[in-house]
Amino acid sequence: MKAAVIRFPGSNCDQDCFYALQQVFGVPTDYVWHKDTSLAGYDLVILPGGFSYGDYLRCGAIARYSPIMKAVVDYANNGGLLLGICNGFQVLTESRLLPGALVRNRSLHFICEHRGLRVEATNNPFLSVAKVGDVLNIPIAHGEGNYTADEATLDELERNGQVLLRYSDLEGNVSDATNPNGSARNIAGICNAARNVFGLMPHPERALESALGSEDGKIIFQSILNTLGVHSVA
Amino acid sequence: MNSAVYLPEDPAITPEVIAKHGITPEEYERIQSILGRDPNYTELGIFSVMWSEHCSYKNSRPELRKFPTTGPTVLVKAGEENAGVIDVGDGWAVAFKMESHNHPSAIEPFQGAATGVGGIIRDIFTMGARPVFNLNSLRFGPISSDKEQTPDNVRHNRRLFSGVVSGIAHYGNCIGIPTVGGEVYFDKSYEGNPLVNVFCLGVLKHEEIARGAASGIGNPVFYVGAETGRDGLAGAAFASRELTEESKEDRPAVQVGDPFKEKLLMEACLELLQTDAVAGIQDMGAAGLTCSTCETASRGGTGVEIDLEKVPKRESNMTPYEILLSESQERMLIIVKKGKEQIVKDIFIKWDLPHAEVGVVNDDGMMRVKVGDTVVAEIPAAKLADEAPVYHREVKPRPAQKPLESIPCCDVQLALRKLLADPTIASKEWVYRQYDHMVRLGANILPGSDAAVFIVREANKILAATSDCNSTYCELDPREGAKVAVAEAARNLACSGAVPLAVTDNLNFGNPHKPENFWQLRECVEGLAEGCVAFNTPVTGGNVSLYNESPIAAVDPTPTVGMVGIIEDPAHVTASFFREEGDTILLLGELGSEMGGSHYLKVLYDRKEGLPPRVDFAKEIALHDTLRAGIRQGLIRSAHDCSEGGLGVAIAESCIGGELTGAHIDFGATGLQPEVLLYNESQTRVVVSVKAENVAALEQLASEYGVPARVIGSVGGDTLRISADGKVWEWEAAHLKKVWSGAISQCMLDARQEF
Amino acid sequence: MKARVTVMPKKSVLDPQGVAVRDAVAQHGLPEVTSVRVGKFIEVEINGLSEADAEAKLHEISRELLSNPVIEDYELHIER
Amino acid sequence: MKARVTVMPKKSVLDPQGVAVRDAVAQHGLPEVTSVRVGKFIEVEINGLSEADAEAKLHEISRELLSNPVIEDYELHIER
Ligand SMILES: Nc1ncnc2c1ncn2[C@@H]1O[C@H](COP(=O)(O)OP(=O)(O)O)[C@@H](O)[C@H]1O
Ligand SMILES: [Mg+2]
Repeated sequence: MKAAVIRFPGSNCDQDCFYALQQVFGVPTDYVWHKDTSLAGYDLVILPGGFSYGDYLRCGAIARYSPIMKAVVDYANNGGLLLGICNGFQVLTESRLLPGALVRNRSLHFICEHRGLRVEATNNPFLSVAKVGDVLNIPIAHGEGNYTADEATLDELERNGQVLLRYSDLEGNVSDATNPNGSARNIAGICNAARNVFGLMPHPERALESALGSEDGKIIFQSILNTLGVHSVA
Repeated sequence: MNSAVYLPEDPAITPEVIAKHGITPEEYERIQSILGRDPNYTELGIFSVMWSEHCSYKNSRPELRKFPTTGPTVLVKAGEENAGVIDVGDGWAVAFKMESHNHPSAIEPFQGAATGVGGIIRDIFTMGARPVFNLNSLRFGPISSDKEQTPDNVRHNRRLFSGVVSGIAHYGNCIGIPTVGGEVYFDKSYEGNPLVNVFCLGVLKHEEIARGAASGIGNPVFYVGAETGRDGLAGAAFASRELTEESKEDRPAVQVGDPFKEKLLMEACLELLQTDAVAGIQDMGAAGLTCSTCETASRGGTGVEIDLEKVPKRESNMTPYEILLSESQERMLIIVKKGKEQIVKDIFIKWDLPHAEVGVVNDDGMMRVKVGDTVVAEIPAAKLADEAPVYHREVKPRPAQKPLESIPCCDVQLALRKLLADPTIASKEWVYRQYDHMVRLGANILPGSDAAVFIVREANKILAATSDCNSTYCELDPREGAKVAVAEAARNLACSGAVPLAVTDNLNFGNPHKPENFWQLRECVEGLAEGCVAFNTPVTGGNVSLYNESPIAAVDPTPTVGMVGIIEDPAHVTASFFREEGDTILLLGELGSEMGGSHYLKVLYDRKEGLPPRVDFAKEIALHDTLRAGIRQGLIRSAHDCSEGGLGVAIAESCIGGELTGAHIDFGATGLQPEVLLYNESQTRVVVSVKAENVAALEQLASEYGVPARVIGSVGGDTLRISADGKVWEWEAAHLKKVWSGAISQCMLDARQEF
Repeated sequence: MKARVTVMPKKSVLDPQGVAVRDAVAQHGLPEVTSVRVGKFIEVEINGLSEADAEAKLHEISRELLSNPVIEDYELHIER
Repeated sequence: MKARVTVMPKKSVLDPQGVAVRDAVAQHGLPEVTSVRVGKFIEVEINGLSEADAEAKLHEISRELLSNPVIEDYELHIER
């Protein structure tokens, strides 16, 4: 298999995602420049975190119109596995590949810390090796991760099992106190109806070894690799 | 050749104009003799910034020569280039440096701090190093108030604090360089004149070291990065004056940072440096285009000629004076090898960055500035860059502090809570939670421990870094205080399992024309130098910031020390928090008794007095060697040094800083007044925890190094319980944690936020 | 030619900045404040395009780029 | 009573957001754009205060809270 990490100007978790795939999981990985126009031959595409175009205007708003995004949309519409992390999630909502939007944290502060995430659904390629109710310890680092959508959209997401992760404590309790940023219904990550596009604010690539405080991010990468039928080394 | 024109639209050079540029009559004569004529207005401006303290170190240079700067690991020495470079083994090296942005932050905290971060990052990637982490050392006036009504000054301090932290977060987070550690102090002396010192470390291979010299006659000179505007006109000169009420008025346009542009610039420059197209590279920091052209020419022993018509500009009708002195951010000067211009253009086009060929390296030693065919400035580059006047300022010692006569008694129980709730001691989570400290997958020990520990992936090295300075001690005895700053930094590294490598420093002092201020500077420099020799940590560079005065007085002398060390084995990485119930707690070092300059006196009695603690370097080194040996042998599970608030605070922090736990401590009979026992700040002491079965081995090890070691208790329970001399005190651990972790956010609830 | 685009959070959408600013304003001696909403004000200058052409184009850009219709509304004013 | 406060970066001060948006607008089919500046638009609703009292107070709040006078200018409009 082959993976692609898209580099927008201002992406800054691109190297971390590359390291995760190539070094930790042994997956052949390419950087794909935002001015490129093709994603032919890739089995997994990651939109990494960072501040694409400085996050000016709105996070992800300008990146949405990068030349590569047409290829990203086609790739997703053809069922390709697409993972948007943090700023990548924001690009996905701005591109309407995922519903809703991400607005300022209710504290107005950037927040960087480890967080509990309760697994809400596993019938998807991104959490297939987890169990519903499992709690993943994965860090967040964002200023605008406050997920918002209208009630009808939220209800539909819930009904379809598209809410994949919710902010919780490490025991799996979900409440306002475990909500770091004000996200509607504590939502930390969602997928599309076809279940091939996953956006999440937390950074699984930062939770791949105990020296960094957690290995729980492996669950997500491992699920993806299993789905693709790859037996990785990690 | 003496041909620079006098532009009719320029103001005439009168004594007032000269004085307004901060140039003394003697300095003016020196300018005349260098030029062999009167300078024109543009040239006067050039001299004024190049000969400001900020660029020339004219007041501090003789003092800086006292620092040790050499050693087997030093690849690039202090002062040689934009930052020093230190060997870390296997062909890898690190470049690091600290820089201040005090005055800009006083005027506009958010942008002032942000552009400070941008500046130090440019210094590092200019060396060819990829920046991998940042630290910051911040000082403000008090942010807590007991009264119902928050006084205006406290409100203002909070606003500065909040703005500075947001600014650092804004820039560092956006560019994707983790901010992994630092320090924050609150003290009245910083009211109106906060200190914002920022540190950046980058990594590179030995052969990748880039130079800032304009070498190769005929090589083209490129300008890359942001367009030039009228930003921060003559900011270097501004930084070299006292802050007054008027300085708010005569402020030039505040520089606004664009971390997005800097990210692109950094990637483009690092990509370019991987080619062989670059002969020299220099960032445009203070004094912008002026400083970068004459410094590169001076280092290369060449001249540089540039045409201002070709400089990318943001605003129209800018005069040569304005273009040359502008401090617009995110710009670099690159000397390109002739024939390789296309490589440069291709890379900057790829990254969508402005770039222009603006000049050429020549052999006549002149910095020549033209507008089209008209020469608007022509100055011998080496003389401008290196022959700034040097002043040996008058010094006048301040009367020595008297030893304290007695220590007031208090409610010991309450005192610990008050100390933990003091913003200087309290958890800095409110701060570092706003910084992305995890990007680049390096944060091995998260902020909150004694030193930051960072895995540098590209080099497969583990580094530890810390910044320290107890300025209260420096105020009471600048020499001893500076020695403590170095010792504390080295101790923080040792606690983490690291061997110190080198130091960068930031000297923050008041107006050097006041002999007492200059005495403080000299004493601190000599103290730092002594410490750096003792710990074998050469000074690789730093920054001097003078004129830090509020309307009332100079800031407390603050020689901030940034120290970097290396940890050989991942298994040696050690944090400062207790880890497991049942572990035995030992104190390495004496019980101590020095209360001068202590936080106890400051927080509880508002007294800043007495003789600060003395450090004995031989004992200190023995302690660090014991710590490292104990860590290597797998004996020590946590190590936390005693600093502000003494043993009481150190033990409490070890309980509440990580996984919450209690501890039972019994000092037995000490004969000390309880306040002294718990809150004295004698140096050279560390609280460690070990598995019960390893106690004897550690005691044996300590005795080999001649370090006192005493078992003082064990980890566990819900309370911190301390007994000594027949008395017992007990605190609920969870409550202490609440007090300590919530103190700063409590103060900041009603602070104005950036939105 | 000059155009001004105001982009405001939709009434139905949470506006964390607005809430924070309202609280700050109330604290700052104006307790009578009932609501604050914070949006963007964007000034665009254009050269060498007929007003009619520009207007259509600007509506498109306001809708597709300058605002996010999921959470925001925009208003366009062209200065004549 | 309703007030609108427009807060814009001062002309002489760099507006990096404006530059980024200008480039994006140019790419988005409007190459004729020459400049963009991005500021804030703040709508404040107030209840039970005389207009005269509110106006003075609003000026103070605009200056001290809603804008940063070092780098921004504000304009206040009160809706009558
Ligand atoms: N401005 C800051 N930015 C990031 N981390 C900080 C900052 N200030 C303090 N910290 C972190 O908080 C912890 C405690 O700092 P400090 O009290 O200065 O420690 P010490 O007394 O051991 O030097 C350290 O890990 C430090 O890195
Ligand atoms: Mg310490």
